[in-house]
Amino acid sequence: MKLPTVQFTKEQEMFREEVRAFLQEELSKGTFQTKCDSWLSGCDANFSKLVAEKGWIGMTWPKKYGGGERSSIDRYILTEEFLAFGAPVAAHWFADRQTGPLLLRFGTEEQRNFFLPKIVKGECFFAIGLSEPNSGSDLASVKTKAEKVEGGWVVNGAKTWSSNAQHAHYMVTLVRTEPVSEKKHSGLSQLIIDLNSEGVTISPIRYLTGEHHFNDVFFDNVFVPDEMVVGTLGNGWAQGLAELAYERSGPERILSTFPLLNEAIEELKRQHNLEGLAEASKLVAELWSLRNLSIGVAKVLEEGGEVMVPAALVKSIGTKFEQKVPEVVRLLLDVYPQLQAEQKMNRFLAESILHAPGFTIRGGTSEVLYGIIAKGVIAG
Amino acid sequence: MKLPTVQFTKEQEMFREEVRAFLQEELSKGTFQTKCDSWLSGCDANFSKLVAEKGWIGMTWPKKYGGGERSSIDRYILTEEFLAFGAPVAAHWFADRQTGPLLLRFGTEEQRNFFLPKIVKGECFFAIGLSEPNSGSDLASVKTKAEKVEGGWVVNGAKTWSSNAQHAHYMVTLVRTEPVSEKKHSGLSQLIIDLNSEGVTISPIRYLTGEHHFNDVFFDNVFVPDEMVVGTLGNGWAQGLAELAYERSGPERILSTFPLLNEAIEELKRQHNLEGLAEASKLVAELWSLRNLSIGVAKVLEEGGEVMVPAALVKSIGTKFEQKVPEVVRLLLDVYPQLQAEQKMNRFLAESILHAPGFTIRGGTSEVLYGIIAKGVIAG
Amino acid sequence: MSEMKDMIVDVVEKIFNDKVEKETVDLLEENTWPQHIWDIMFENELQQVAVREEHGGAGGDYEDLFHLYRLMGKYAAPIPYVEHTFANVVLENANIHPMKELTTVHLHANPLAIVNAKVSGALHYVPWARYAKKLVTLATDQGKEFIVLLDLKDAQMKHETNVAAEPRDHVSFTDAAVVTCQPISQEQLVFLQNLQTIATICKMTGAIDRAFELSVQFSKEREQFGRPIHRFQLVQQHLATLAGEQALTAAAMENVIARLQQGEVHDEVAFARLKIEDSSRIVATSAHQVHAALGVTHEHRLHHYTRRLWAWRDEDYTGRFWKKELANRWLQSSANIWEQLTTKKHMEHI
Amino acid sequence: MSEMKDMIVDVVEKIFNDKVEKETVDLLEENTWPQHIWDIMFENELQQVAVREEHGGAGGDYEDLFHLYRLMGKYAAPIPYVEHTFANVVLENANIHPMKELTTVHLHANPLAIVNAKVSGALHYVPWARYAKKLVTLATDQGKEFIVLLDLKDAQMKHETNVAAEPRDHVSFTDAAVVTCQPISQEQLVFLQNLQTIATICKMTGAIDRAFELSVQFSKEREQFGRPIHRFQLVQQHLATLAGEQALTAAAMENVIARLQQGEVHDEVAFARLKIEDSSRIVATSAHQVHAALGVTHEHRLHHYTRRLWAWRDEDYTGRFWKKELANRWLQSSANIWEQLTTKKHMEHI
Repeated sequence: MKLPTVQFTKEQEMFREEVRAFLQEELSKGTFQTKCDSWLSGCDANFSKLVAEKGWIGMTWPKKYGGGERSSIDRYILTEEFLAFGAPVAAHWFADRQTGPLLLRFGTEEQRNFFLPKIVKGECFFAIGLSEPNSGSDLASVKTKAEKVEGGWVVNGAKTWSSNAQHAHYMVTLVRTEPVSEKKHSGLSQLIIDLNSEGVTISPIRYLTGEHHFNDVFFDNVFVPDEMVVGTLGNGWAQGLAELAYERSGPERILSTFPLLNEAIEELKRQHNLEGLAEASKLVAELWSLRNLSIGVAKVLEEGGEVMVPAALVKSIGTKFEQKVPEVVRLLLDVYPQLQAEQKMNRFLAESILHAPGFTIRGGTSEVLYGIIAKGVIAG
Repeated sequence: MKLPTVQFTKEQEMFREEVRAFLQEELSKGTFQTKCDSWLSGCDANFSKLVAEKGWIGMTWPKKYGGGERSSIDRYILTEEFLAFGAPVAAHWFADRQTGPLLLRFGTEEQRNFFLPKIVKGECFFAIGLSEPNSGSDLASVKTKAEKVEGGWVVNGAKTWSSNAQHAHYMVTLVRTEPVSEKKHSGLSQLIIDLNSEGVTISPIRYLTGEHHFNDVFFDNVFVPDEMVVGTLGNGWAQGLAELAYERSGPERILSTFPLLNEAIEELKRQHNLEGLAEASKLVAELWSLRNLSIGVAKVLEEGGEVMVPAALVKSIGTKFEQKVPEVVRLLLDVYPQLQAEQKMNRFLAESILHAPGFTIRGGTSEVLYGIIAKGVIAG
Repeated sequence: MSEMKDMIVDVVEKIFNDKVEKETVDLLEENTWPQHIWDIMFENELQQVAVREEHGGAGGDYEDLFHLYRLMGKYAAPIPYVEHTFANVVLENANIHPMKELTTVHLHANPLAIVNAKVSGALHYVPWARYAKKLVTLATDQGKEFIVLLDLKDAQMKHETNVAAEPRDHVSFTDAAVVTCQPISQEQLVFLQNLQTIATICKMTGAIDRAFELSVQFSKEREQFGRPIHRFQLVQQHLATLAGEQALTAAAMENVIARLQQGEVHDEVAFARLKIEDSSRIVATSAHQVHAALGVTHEHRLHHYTRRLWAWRDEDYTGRFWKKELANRWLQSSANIWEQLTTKKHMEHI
Repeated sequence: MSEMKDMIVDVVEKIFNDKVEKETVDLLEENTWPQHIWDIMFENELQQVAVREEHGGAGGDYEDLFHLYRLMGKYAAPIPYVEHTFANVVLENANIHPMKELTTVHLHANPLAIVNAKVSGALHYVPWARYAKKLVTLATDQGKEFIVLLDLKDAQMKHETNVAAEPRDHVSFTDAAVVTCQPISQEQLVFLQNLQTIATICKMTGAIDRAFELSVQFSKEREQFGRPIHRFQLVQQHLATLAGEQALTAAAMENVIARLQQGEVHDEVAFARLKIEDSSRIVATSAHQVHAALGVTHEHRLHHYTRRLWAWRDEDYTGRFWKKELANRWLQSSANIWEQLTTKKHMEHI
């Protein structure tokens, strides 16, 4: 597997400084509080609005839709800084990461004109409707059904694990538009569903901590106009796969527990604990190695290359690393994990431990990824 | 899984002291040199003779065959001490661990009378003929064939991975005595083959270090008399399975790299390295935990209980522990692995690293064991 | 071992099976607890297990008590049973009469100071303090250590919880009266450290028992790609891992208790504590991976066990404490580690 | 990057594909080595890659040289190419004319002492010393460090090997003449530490490349229970693990070299060294487990790569050295680790 080696330019480094200065200021103003796994658990529409004002939502998109036409490396840097600071970026996350690129690739001009500028302004949030109750890793076993009616489709069924759907305006929903045939991947389509439509019910799935990030979304005869079909009817599976690469190789598969690691190293420095720092350096070395790979994938993605296998690699190894951080840190420092603690370390440790089980499940379980990688490797 | 908790009696503790004193003396006399993985790589007929003189081969067997009628816990203690001292016990290992119990369970009175007293005297060594070229983990795919002739059987085929066959007098050999039927486990039988018979060729399979422990054994029209059939014709698979429990749960699945751990802790003590000792204590805790389980299985085995699943557990976790020891030790101490080194630590580290890959392969790969354990667990 | 062990264990397991539903455990997150289960335990005199006869004990010994602790973990029982009964163990070891009213205990750090027979100082993460009447803890008076019994109505309290939502309160005293106190020797303290560590090991063993059971059950019921997931090799690997850790921790617990009963427990407490800390990580990881998305929901009860493992592994005398202790012991010994492992030591204490 | 990189790499890969059979590598275990491969390399001026033009260099830069080192690992090339060419790198950095005759190098420990212009002292594990004519190493004279060139015919030698059967000799000098020497600054030494570490990283990357390739190939060819083993989930897990470590180490190597070429290499050398040390363990474990019994035979060539990984990870400037170095650097810095990771540092040295 050969990926490009990306060295940041002076301009890119300056951009990083700009983002960092912004975050540093907002942090010290108390606009937000650093959290581990903030891209899932930090949902704050006001903060997203601030980000939009900086031009940092949809920053790689064409200017005619309000984007900044910046490089995906710039966006990579931006995302890294958000996560390193544990900033609350969950509200606009999916629209920025997935929906925008999806519409740019497969959407109609009308869809782009309608949605992208709103997303860019931080006024329109998206959720993703992919998994279904009981589907688990078998994503293709979609049962949610759209039936053709005059001027549109009537959708019945349910989606599950939809992150932050309770705050989202729309959902890109994978539905079955043709009956099940031998190939279960065919006959699927992507619809944009207005979550305020009649017949939509959103009900929380509480996380093990009691937090509300995930939702079940039920569709009871929900009407979706024709113009809300994304791309080609029946091509939904292939379109969805294309999204997965964006979803799997980003810094959010490496940095979810970074605020803890950072704080731990600062604490070890305060303690003048050389042994502890030496141990922690192994984690930093892993992080650095993963980051090289992840940036390499981002570069290939930008150039339109095929990254299914390396993206699966980044996700499977990166999320294992995210899980490892709290387990190593707790052995290096005498710290008691507590969600409501005043001390940052205790809080970050609790957040990391409690969110860790999800890392290797969401966005493709490690077990499924091993299969994808092995098949890719065997095919050469 | 509920296993008995064994606390050693005063007599057992005294027996341990006796074994230890013997080993300490032989070690200081230079009779042997401590080695890691000595039950495979330490093959010394003279040392086995010394062990036999102490009455420590076949020590649990009935007195009428020359045995000591001691408990399997005594034998467990003996084996532990051999391995902890890294003594060269490979020559009599298989006869003591497997062949004796096999003959006691399935053999004829003639076989017992003929073989057991010789084994006990350290004059008769056995090899095991189970795996075949290309059979790998699929042990039942036996191709070596025995055809019935007047007064016995004519064997053709080959066995592989036979440890120390070059020093052994006989081999318990799993052969096909009936043509392949639908159930590939049926029609197999165990024959004792005299390795000095005409038509037997033993050729070395060199280990990756160049050492000669393993052999291919070829049979070209080898005649085996009827009285050398062990147990029931066609029942070879079931008889062989019974052996596996003995093979999988013993201290040799935990202690193969113990001499390295012991030496490392002594070195850390010399260095007054408290941090290092604290880290090493985690390995000792694992060892202690595994040992409880392994002794528990030994107890159940003695009482004739079913231990297929717990024995597989001990092997899969124990051998992973054995592999972990050198990888942890090398990070705790500044030591260069070298087979010919004068310093014990360097030598033990090299032996451990180089032998480690075999631990999770020999006697059932970890992959095969996971399947056995999971099936046992699901069956409840 | 008391002969009543199996009977007591059966009784309590039956009570918990009947009464400790998932919703009952959830109550803790709503800042309340099922007093009625406590009362049932009381009616059955289960709070009196292992209490000395002259103090109204109901029979049973430490081994019985520890097996009940395992059940507390196995059912995530949302009652302060371990805390109350262990507080009484401490009191009896200090020759103080045990308590009937709800009492909690905090030993492992921050001893309070006694000045002029009054106690001052602060304790972090005191289990169940908000619901308890009394607290058993350590305090020092002119360099000497005492076991003290304090009245919690004299305390200032800030409610906090561990990651399993169990009450772990911040408790502070300013010139509080001592209800009673007794000096404690270093040997006694070491003995109590051992006992409390065994108590935690037992709770954790129970939580591991259950995380394993739930995983086996889930892997039979859940289907993916058209077959039960236990048929997939990668799930089998998780099941084998879980079975191994369950067997190891159960054997560790039983061995430590057996040694304790023989008066020969020594390094084994440290070994078992270190092992169960590591097993907790392995078990939580594999159990959650088997359960996949369903297991991280609040609705599924797996988290009652994994969160307790994550909380308990960092409470009381932890692996951190014990591995330092082992390092110090070994440094002072000329025996090599094999001799240490295979030679029984008689307890120097009590 | 020199434009000739791909060409040189192709040429050498072709030579090795033709000439470096498994039997050729095995020669080392019979205490000999394939001089003819060395000679072919010489005829192709490959020993002159990255040597300065004024010293008769054949073009190419460090990047080219490092990519050849990767091939040495990938083919387990049983020739002292890395040692000889890196000895010349050291000489040129010390402003000493590089050598044509076989020269080896030993930097990372035990500097020799210079007294009255004569050198005395002992070095352990000097690579290929028994076959080399000259040795480049460090020596101290009145507290100052020098790069010295010594004649190995002045040395007493004891033949030893690493776990991969490569020559690692014990070499000692008593009042040996210095062929030539030059003082070296601390900055230069740090630069050479970085370079030598990168050299080792490249060799190890190559060995990982091959262990991965062999495993993929084996899993396609080997059948068990009636199908190729790559169809089993547990083998797929090993393949995914191997693919991941191969990708990570290859990317690490390329990134370190890119930084070096830009004159900005700093902590990255340490990161890459630490990562490849850990990857070696993971790769050797998984590759052997995929190959099962066949992979532990001497007949199979897997061990040429895994044994080299086990040897090389403990040679020169190891992870142990670099993690201490990082700890010290971080302790002296007020920047947090994220700033450290994302801010390029210009090399202070050379």
